[in-house]
Amino acid sequence: MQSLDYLSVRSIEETLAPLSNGKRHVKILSGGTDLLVQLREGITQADLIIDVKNVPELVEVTFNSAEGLRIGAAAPCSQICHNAAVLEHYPGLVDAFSLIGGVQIQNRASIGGNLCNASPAADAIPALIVHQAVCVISSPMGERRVPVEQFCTAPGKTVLRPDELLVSVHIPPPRHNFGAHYQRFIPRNEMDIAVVGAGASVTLDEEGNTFQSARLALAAVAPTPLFIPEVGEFLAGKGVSSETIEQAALIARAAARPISDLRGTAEQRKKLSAVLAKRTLEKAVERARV
Amino acid sequence: MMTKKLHVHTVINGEEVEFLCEPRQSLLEVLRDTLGLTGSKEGCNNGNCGACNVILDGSLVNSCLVLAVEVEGRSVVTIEGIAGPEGLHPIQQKFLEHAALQCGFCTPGFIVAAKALLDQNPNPSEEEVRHWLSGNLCRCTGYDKIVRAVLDTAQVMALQSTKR
Amino acid sequence: MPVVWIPALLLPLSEGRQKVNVPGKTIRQVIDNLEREYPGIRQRLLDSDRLRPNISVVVDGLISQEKLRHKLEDHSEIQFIPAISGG
Amino acid sequence: MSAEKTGDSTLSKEHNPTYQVIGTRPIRQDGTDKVTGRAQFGADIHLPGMLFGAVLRSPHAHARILSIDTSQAETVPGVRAVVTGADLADLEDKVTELGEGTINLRHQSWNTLARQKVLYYGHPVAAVSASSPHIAEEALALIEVTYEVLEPVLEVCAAMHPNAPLLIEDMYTDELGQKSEKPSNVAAHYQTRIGDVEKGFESATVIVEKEFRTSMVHQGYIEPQNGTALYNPDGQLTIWCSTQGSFGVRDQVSEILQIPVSKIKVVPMEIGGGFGGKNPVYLEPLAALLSKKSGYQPVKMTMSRSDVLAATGPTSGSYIHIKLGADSDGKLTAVEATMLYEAGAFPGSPVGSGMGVMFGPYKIENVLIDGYDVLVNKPRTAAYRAPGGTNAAYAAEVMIDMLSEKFGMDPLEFRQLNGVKNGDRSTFGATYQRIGYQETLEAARKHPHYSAPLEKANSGRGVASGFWFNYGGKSSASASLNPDGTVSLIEGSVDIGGSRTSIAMQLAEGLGISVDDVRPFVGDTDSVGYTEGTYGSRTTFATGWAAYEVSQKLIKQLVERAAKLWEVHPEEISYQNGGFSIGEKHMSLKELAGKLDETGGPIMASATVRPGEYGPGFATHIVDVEVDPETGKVTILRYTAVQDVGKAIYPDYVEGQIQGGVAQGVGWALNEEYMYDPQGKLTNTNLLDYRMPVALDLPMIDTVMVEVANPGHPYGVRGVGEVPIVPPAGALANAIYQAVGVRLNSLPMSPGQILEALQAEKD
Repeated sequence: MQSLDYLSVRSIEETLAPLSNGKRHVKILSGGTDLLVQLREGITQADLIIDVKNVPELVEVTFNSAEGLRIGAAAPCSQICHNAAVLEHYPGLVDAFSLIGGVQIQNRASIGGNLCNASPAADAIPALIVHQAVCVISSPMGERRVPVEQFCTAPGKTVLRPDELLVSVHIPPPRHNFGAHYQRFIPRNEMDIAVVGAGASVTLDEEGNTFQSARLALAAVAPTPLFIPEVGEFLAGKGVSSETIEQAALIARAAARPISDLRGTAEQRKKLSAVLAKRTLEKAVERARV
Repeated sequence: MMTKKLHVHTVINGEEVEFLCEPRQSLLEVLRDTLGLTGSKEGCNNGNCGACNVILDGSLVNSCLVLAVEVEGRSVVTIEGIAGPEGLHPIQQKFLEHAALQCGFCTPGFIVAAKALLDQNPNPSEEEVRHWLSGNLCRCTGYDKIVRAVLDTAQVMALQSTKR
Repeated sequence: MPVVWIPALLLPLSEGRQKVNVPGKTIRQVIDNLEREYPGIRQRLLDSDRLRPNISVVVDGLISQEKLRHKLEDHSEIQFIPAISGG
Repeated sequence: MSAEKTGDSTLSKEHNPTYQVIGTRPIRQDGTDKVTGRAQFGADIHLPGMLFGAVLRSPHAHARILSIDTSQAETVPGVRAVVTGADLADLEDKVTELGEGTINLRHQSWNTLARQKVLYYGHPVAAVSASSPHIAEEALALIEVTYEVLEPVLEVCAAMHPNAPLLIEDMYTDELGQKSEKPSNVAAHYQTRIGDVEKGFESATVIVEKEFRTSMVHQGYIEPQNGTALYNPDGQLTIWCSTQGSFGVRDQVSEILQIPVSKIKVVPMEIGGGFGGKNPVYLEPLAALLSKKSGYQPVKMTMSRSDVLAATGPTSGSYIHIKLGADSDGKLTAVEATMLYEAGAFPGSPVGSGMGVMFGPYKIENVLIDGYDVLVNKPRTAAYRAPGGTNAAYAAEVMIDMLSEKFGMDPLEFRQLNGVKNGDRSTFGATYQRIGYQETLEAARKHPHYSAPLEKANSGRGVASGFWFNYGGKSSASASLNPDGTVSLIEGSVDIGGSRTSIAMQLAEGLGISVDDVRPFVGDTDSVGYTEGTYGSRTTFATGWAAYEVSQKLIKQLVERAAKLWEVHPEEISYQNGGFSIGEKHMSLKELAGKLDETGGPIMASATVRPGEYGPGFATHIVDVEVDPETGKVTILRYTAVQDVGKAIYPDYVEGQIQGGVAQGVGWALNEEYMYDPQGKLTNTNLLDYRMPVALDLPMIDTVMVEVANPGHPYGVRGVGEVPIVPPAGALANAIYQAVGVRLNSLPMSPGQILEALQAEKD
C-alpha cells in the first residue's frame, strides 16, 4: 500500500473541511473491507484517509413509526442486522445485510461503504431500492437527498461530488400488507460475490390477494444495481398467482443486461434473473400476508 | 517513502500497550512484526481466509482489514489471549481432543472465531457453527472435526456454567 | 530366466514382442543382454550409466529403489513405467 | 471382518495383533503450541537486523525480456539489494531427482528468476531487499523492464499444434530417450501397452467412448510460501522455511546457487499445509542471494496470496479421451486412452502417474494409454495430492458408471466384478501383492449409507473408487534414553498433520512404553539423517519404520545393560511392555534408565531406512447430492469414504487425512478452477474467486477405515494421505447424473456448467 496520512474525526463538519479544500486525495474509511483491499492492490489511490467511525450521526441506527428508519452511513452490517426495529419491521433488509461477507466482514462493512463502493453486485443496494430508501448527502453547501436507485452511476462511481459525504440512508416507515425479500445466487454457500441478486417488495390489498404495488431490483446484471419499474407497473392491480409472478419474473429477465465475467456468463445470469425474481417475489408475498 | 509514525495506545489481551506505526500498516502487521504476537497468521491479507482473526471491542474481525491506527483507545484479544492463567480455554482443549487441526496454521483464527461465536451464542446448532465459521478457511480437515470440537465445547461450557 | 515387458515405445526395437525372457542376475545385466538381442534399446532406457530419471523399473510388482543394481530371482518379472511423483 | 464403532468413523478390521499404543488416540505433542498460537511457522521468524524481500513478477504470460533497469530502485532509501536473472548461474540441461519427482536444473533456475523469456503471468523477474516490506514493494515499482510480448499458449490442445508458438525454443519431445525431429511444446510422450486392444474391443459387446476436460487447480494451503536466509561471510548458509522436505530444499538450493550441500543448513519451521506444493523451492534461493548481496544480513521473504496462486503449485488441467469396452458378462476387455496434461511453463506434469491411477482399481487385459506432457504459458505445475490422479479417475469412474448402467448392474457390484485382487496385473503393468480394494467395495455395500433411501427431489447417489501407488523412500530417526525413562526422538519428517505423534507411537509401541514418554522433535538437515519430504503418503509408513528400527536397537542395548546389572547373559533376559525380567526378578525401563551410568553411560540409537514394500492404497466413496435444476447448484447431502488404510496407527489423523482429501476433491470437482483472460493473465488470484469449500459447503464426512495390513511393514501400515482425493470428482459426477440425468464431462462441475448441460439436454 502507498504511504498515506490518517485522520480520525468526531463530527461531520470536521470531515467536510478536508473534503472541500480539494488539496488532498481523500478517501473515507468506515469498515475498510473494500477500501483497504483496493488501496493495497493499487485499484484506488489516496494520500489521506478519514476514519468516520467516531462520528455519532454516522454510526447511529434509529427508528420511529412516523419517520421510519435512519441508518448512519458508517453503521456496520452486523449492527443493522441485530437492531430490534430492523429485525421487526424490515426483514427484507436483514436478508441483504446478513449476506455481505462472513461474520468478520459483517462486523466492519458498512451500509455507506456498500453504496459508495458502487459495485454492480452489491447486495445491500437492491434491497434498499425496493424499500424506497433515500441517501442523505452533506456538503458545505448543505444537504441533498438522492433515491438509492439513482446513487450509483457506473461500476465504482456514484453521484457524490468530491466535497460531499454520504451521511445516512432513510427508509420509509413500514406499511400494512407490505413484504420484502432479498436473495442472491452464489456458487458456494458463503464468501462469494453475487452471480445475480434479486430484491423485491410488494404491498397487497387487505385480503392479500391483489398486488397494490411492487418493486423489484437486481444485482450483477447491469453496470449498476438495476431497478426495474416495469415489474411494479405490471404487477400493480393484478391478482397474486404463480402465473403473474412468473410473468413478472420474465419482465425482470428481459430488463437484465448482464455481461460474462469470471463469476458467471451472461446467459447464466439471464436465466438466474428470472429464477431469483420469481423466488424473491414469492417470499415477499409470503411476508406481506403475515 | 515513509510518513511520520503515529503513536497508538491500546489494550491487547488485557494489557495496556503503546506502539508506533505508519498509517498504512495493518493491525495484523503490527501485531506480528512490531509486537511479536505471531499467533495471528497471514493467509490472504484481504479478508477471505480468517487466519488473522482477532476480537476487537468484543466483535470478530480480520486484523488484515483493520489499520493499526484504528485500535487507538480500543481493546484487542488475539489467540495469545485466549488461554487463561489456569490453562487452556475449553475450545483449545476440545480442538486437541477432537484432532480438529492438522497443519495448525488456520487453527488460531478458528479458535478466536469459535470463542467469539460461543461468547455470543453459547448453544449453537451445527448449521450455526458452519455458518459462523464460513469466514475461516481450512484446507486440511474438511471442517468435520472442527465443527465437532466447537459443538462439544458448547456442551462442556454449558455444564460448567450450570455447576457454578 | 527373468521376464521383461518391453516398453510400448520400444516395441519397434523388439520386433513387436511385448514379453521376452532375458538372462541376467541384475537389471543391468538384463538390459545388457537385451541390447545384444535388440541393439539400440539400452540408450533408450539409460542416460549414460543410469536409468533415465523419468523411468521407474518395477520388479515383481514393486518399484525398485536399487534400479540397475536390483538383484533378480530366476523368474523375476520386470516392467519399465513412467516415474511417479507423490504429493 | 468385524466392525467396531469409534466416534463417527467405523474401523472394520481383519484379525490383527493387539497393540498397546497403535490405534489409540493420544493428544499430539505439538498440539498445545498450535492451539495457543505459539507454534513457529516459517513467516513467524524474526532475526536481528532482518531485512524484507519482495519479488517483481511478470505481468505477461509470454514475453521476451529486452532489458531490466534496476538503477532507480537501488537508490530508494532503505533498499539494500536488487537481484535479477543475471545473478544466477546459467545451468545446463541436467535432469535430476530433486525433492520429489525429477527436475531439469536449467528449468528450475529459470523458474526461480526469468532469463531471456518470461513464460507465465507471475514469473519472477527480479527481487529486492529493504528495511521494510513496504519499501521493498515501492522499490519494485521502480524497476523498469521492457518486454517484447509474445502470443501466449493457454490450452493444451492448441499447444500441441505444429504451428503453436514455442515456450522453450530448443525443447524436443522425449519418447523414452528418443528426441523428436522438430522442437515442440510437447515435453514427453509416454505409452502403456498391454495385450492387444484391437482384439480386446472385438470381444466387447458394449463400448463407451467419451472425452473429458479438467481445469488447472491449486493445492490451496492456507500458509503462503516463505523463506528466510542468512548467508554468513564464512560461506555458511542457513535457511528457515516452510517446506515438505528440508533435505529437498537443501538439494535444490545447492544446485541453483551452485553451493555444496555441506555449506547449507535448512531449518524446517512448522508448515501450514503443502499437499505437494511445498516441495519445490521458490523464495529460498532468492532470499539467499539477497542476504549475500545485502552485506550478509538475514532476509525474510513471504508470498502474497496472489503470488501463491499465480506462481506456485498448481496441478495440471487436462484433456482426456477414453474408449472402454466390456464383454457380455460385463467384464472389462479393453481400454484405449489419450491423456494431455498441462505441464505449465516447464516440463513435469504428473501425466505418468495419471496413466497409472486412471484404471488402477480395475483388471483389464488389453490396455493402450498415451500420455503427453505439454507446456502452456501457466505456472510450472507441482505435485498435488495423488498427482494426476483425480482428473484421470474422474474420467475413468464416469465411464465405469456408464457401463454398469448399460449392464443394469449395481455400480459397486460392477466394480466388484472388475476390481483387482491380489496377484492381478495392474493396467500400468506392475503386479499387485496384498491389496484391499475388494474389501473397500464390500464395506461400502454393507454401509447403511448405501441402502439409505433418498427422500429429496432432484437428489441422487454416486459412487467411485480410487487408487494410489503410495511410496517408501528414505527416512531417518534417532533417539536417546533419558534418566527418567522417557525417550527423546529426533526424526527428519516435517509434520504437516500429526506425524510427529504417529511416528512416536511406533517407537513407543516397539519399546512397550507410553507415547507420553516419547518427545518427538523434527530435526534440521544438520541434526538428523537424510529424510525425504513429507509426500507420497510415505511419512507414517517410512519414518515410522525408522522409529520402529530405533526401538529395536534401543531394546538390544537395554537388555545388555540389564544383564550387566543382574550379572547374567542378555539371552536370559526377557523384555516386555517396558520391563525386564528373569525368573522372579523384574525391573522396569524407568528403573534401568536411572542406572545407566553404572552400566556404561548414556544410550542412544539411530536408524535410516528405505523400505520398498509400501502397499498401494484403494478407496471407495459414496456421496448423495441434491441439484437445484433452476440454478445448477449442487448441495452435498451425505458423504461416506471407505479406505484400506493398512493399519491405522493414529486413527484421529487417518480420519483427518481422509476427510481433508475428500474436501479438496469436492472443491476440485465443483468450484475450483484457474481462470485466465485471453492474454494469459490469471483473473482469480484471491480466495474470494478461487473458490475452495467453506464449512457451510460440506456435510460431516463419515470415514470407514478398512484394515488390510500391509505385510511389508512391521505394523502393517499403508500410506493414507493421497488416495482420498482421487474418487470424489467421479463420485459427484455420478451422483449428479442420478439426480438430474446429465453426465458432466468437464471439471469443475460448477453451477453454470450444470445449467448449460441441463439446457443442452432440453434442446
